[in-house]
Amino acid sequence: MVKLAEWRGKEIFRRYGIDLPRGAVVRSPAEVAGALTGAGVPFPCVVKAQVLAGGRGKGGAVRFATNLAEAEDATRAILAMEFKGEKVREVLLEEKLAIARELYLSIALDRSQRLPVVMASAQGGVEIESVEESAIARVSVDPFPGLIGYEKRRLLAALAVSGAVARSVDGLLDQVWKVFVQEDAELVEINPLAIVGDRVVALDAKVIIEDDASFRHPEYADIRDDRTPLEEIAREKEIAFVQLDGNIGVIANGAGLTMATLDVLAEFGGRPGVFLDLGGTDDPRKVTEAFHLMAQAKPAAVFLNIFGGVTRCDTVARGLVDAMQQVPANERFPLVARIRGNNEAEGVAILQKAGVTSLPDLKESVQAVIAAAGGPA
Amino acid sequence: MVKLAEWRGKEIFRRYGIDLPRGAVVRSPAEVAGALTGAGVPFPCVVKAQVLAGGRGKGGAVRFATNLAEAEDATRAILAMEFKGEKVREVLLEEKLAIARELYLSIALDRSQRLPVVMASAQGGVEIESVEESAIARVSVDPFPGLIGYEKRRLLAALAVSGAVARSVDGLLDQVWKVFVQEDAELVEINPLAIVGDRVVALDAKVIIEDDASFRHPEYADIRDDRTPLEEIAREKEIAFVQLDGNIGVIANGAGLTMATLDVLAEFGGRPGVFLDLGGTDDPRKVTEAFHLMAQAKPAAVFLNIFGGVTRCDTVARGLVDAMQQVPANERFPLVARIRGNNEAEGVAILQKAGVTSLPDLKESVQAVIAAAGGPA
Amino acid sequence: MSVLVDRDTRILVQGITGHQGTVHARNMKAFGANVVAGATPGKGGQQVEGVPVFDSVAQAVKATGANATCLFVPAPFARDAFLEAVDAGIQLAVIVTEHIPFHDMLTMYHYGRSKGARIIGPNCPGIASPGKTKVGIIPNVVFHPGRVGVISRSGTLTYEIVNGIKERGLGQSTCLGLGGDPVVGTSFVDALPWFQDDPETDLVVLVGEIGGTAEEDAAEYIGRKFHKPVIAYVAGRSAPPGKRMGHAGAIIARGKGTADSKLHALEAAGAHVAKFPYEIPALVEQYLPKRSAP
Amino acid sequence: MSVLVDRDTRILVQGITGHQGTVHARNMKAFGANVVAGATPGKGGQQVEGVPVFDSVAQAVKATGANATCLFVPAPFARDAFLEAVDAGIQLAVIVTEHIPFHDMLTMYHYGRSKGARIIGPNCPGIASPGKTKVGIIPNVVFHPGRVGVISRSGTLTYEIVNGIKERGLGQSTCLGLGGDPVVGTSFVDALPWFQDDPETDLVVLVGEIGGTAEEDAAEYIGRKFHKPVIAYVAGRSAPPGKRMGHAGAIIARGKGTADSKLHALEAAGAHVAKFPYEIPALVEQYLPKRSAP
Repeated sequence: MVKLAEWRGKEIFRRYGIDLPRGAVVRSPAEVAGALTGAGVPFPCVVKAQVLAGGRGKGGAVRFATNLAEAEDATRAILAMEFKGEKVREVLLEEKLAIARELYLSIALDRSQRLPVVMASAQGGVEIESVEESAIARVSVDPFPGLIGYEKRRLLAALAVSGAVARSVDGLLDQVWKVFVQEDAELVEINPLAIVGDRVVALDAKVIIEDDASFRHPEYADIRDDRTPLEEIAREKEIAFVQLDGNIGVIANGAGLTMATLDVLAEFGGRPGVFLDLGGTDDPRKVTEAFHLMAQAKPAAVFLNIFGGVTRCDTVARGLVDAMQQVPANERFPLVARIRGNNEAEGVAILQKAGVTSLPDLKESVQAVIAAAGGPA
Repeated sequence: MVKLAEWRGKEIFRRYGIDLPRGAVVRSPAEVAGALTGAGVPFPCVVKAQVLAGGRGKGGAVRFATNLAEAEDATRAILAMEFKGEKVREVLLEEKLAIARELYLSIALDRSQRLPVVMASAQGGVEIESVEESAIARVSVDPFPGLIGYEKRRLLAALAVSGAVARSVDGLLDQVWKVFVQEDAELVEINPLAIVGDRVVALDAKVIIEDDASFRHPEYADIRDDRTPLEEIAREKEIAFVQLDGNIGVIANGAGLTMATLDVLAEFGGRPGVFLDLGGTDDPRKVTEAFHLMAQAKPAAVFLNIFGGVTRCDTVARGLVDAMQQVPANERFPLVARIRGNNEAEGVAILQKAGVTSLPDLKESVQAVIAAAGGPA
Repeated sequence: MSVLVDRDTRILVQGITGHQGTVHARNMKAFGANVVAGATPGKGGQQVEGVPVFDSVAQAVKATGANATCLFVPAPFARDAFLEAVDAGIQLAVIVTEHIPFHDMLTMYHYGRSKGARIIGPNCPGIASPGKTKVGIIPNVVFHPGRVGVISRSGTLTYEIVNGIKERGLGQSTCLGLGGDPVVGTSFVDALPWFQDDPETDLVVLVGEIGGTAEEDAAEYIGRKFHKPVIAYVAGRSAPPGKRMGHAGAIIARGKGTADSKLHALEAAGAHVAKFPYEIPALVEQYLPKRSAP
Repeated sequence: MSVLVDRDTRILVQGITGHQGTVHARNMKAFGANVVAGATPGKGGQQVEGVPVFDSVAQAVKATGANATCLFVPAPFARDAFLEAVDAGIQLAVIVTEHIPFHDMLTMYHYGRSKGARIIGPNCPGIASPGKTKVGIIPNVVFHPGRVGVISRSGTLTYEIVNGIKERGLGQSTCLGLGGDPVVGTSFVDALPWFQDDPETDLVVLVGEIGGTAEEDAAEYIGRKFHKPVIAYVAGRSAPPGKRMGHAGAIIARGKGTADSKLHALEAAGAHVAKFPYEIPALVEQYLPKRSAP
């Protein structure tokens, strides 16, 4: 999942011909004057923190400036912010338009129907979750032939637009649809979508590109604004990695088993911290790498829960023992293992020899790791 | 049907990333030096007449030049040509590449299957009609999902390419498919498609854009290289118009009736000249315009064969009489009419009053117009 | 039931508020057809020729139970109008509109097929069954109920031929105009089985044209599977070759597509071939199976 | 016949020459599955695990009569490999490949559906019927023939649960792993009717996960139409919300998609809900209808 910052989303929108406010990105107050002139942005202008979290308006991460000095000050102030834990690295400066109405528009995937769904509401500019169901139009679109006339007319009716504005929105719908399909997006959201005279202008842009489609989109390869450094390493090694705020590390294989382990852990008062999913791998090197990642997250204790189906228990055990030996003494942590399935006996024996007990029962092993981490919360 | 000259086809190819020889178009010998330098075309180079007819190589419309003087001379000579009745207005100058093999590739419509069909042959550079059936691979492509892996592999096998060249052709196939679909083409043909090292280069480009899709392609609106002036006027007035080499003009309504009329005319020794199909119109103005067009083609006699179905015979008759009165005395021609169907009696009466006899029988009326034009050939 | 449509076919007219749509809605009603609704975006609530107009096909279907549509929508919007009808559950569309890009027709044909919807046309006169119903624009005056089926790629020429049959004192069961565009929703091969199975048809007149291989395909089918007499005519025997398609078109056909190829194939398959349209009525009379009066 | 596949299912392995393809072709054969062919472009003529390899699916189908395929093709090529199989007439595809873009899966799902082809997966363990056949990668060791059907969105967790059922002395009729991707070819709602109709299944274990509304949809179906006992488990009850999807994803669900929502829906529909995976075997034993020995 590649979440794009607003300015990157708008760069894509521009390529597809979507109408945008004039604007420019800066990374320091010194760039403001040149950027405003270069992009032809008049005053008053809007100064927006380029962070991924929502609620920028209320959080002081969107400001207004009526002259250059104010724009520079606002840029400086915003670049100094940490917004919901995110450091602000870029600021978007944009012209302030005379907005008649604010609308909502998005395209996402409807998993149940296996179809993209276009959502539109005349109530834009607020969080869509707060808009009542009946005020949102949903149109499911067959990928062949794509978004067509009557579907667009239903959306236009929901947006309560007509005449020249409706013609603008009609064109916009085609453009947004193309963005969704051609950029392999998971989500394209414009909120607010502003009516400005006869124009419809994307005031914000929220675009999420699907990770799995990255082989078609090398252009997004180095965008990883929303990952922690450990998450980034995990991604490169193809290990699913989630950081939570507890103190127990979990290494498991498969998303379902990982989640089930988390459920049991929580039930008995454990606080899960880092979560690693090895997937269906057979590769002892991956086990080793996962263990190293885990060590860097400094857990109070670690639970290894592996069901060897495609994976072999002995291979996993060997990788684990290797990895343990490479961790410096001062970084060691208590380890509880549960290793079952394919070649189980061999795996258990290998662990035993290295001083790690493998318990067959999930409940018992979870209780053991919680105790090792200092007891239930 | 908009047939594009080679250089226009190649302009499209360039937009889709298809590999082409370096080249430039000139309209006078004086432009040659600048064009060659500007496009970076080295010597020896190829000088090609930009005409729509085939067989340019054999017909002396493609020449070679080893220095600037030769290139200018060849350009001058070609611009002075009339090639198969077509005046040469543009000349394409291109680098001469070291060709390893010449292939054939095209995409057209297979009407029976209602599917685009990609055709490929390892025997390129000759007229595809002269290549035996078994040496041509045909792959029908579903518009959804478009040209896919195994279909391309069948084409690569037919082209007998492998390794790096196959990878180049694979990419080319995607590009040519996009041209066909996105440009609303009736035909995209590359012959020869040359292997030059690991590259595959389109040495020629034959692109025909579908007329009916012109509302999506205003960019082709003013390309009408292949129409006579009368054909151009007919097109603007939405009258189907075909110029043949006989002396009898025919005005009919509907393609089938028009062709059937031609068949009967030919059977009895008439030589059809201009052919106008009014289509399903009701509009007396269109009849008038058709008559004027016909007058400009100076036929020995004219046969009007109308079956009034959706069209009303009296309306057609009135338009015809109006039109006749506007033709100057010295441009008049003998007219035989057959006007049947909807409101037939009224139509016949109107014609009678204006001195035109309407015969109900097709055979008799055809024989009458042949006699009026000077008898059978 | 006659071929494809019958008295109880409930017809929607898409584009009814345009000139052509209005005229032909009136003509269809005059023929006895059950025109139940019109659809034009933004014109919902109006009445045209006594027929209620809706903004969308879905609304029209819901309110009137329309189960066939006749399109007079301008070419740039025809694709979407047809897809709307399919998505609203309509399974039969007669597309009168001409100049629809064939790339659009490819989408329409294959999408429609995946949803079980049948297209007649585009650029076609439609279908008429005298005494029962008509979807399209075939002139009312040329018909007389009878037992001759007509399948044609032409428009006006069909009217002329149908009229000729009527003037001979014979009548038609169903007349089907397929349209002459490069991509048609229904070809001879699609339609022949319906006439084969239609107990009201005793003989079929097949009116072809040069270009494509639809007549050759039809001949192949007739030779193998069609058991009623066929009178065939192919227009364009004397037309100059290659006026329309380039090389690639020519090699798809490879010797097919000419009038000679079509006529020989049809003759070899057992069809009775007319050299000129005016010969058709006599051939129909000659080969139409004699029945005792009912 | 068991659900979807049986002893005489003739299995093609696409990507058999890769490591995963080779290993699992061997395992499938060891399970008793009828693996008849492999396909890898450019590798035609080889043998892998005694199975002949073809360059194209069409060749494989022609030579061996393969009627199901198991895909181990890398994600960037999976779409085209599946479409090739559909065009070659194959009607059942188990897609093991993970990381297929969901836009590709949309194409695959809808194209497949228009041609009558069923997908299991992607990113799924496949289907296994102990004593009969297996298409996919579910470990052979966890199975024992019996009368418990298993439908699961998970991989490893399923093996754990199936193994637990076996250790309780019970066996499985068919085990079906749907995969947990955003777009799956077969959902609970698609699969439940097959188990309903399967005379060899007496009880179904349904293993769900948070996210999407597949479990809610399943509950709706179970409440209305499913007449065998259901044991349900949903993983991810304690997972932090919103780690995967943005706002638009959240509002498609609107309060659905959480473990609570799923568990409540399933319970309300009459399913017996397990709080933890290790509770499942006991529940299965409790609710499995007793039969007299055959």
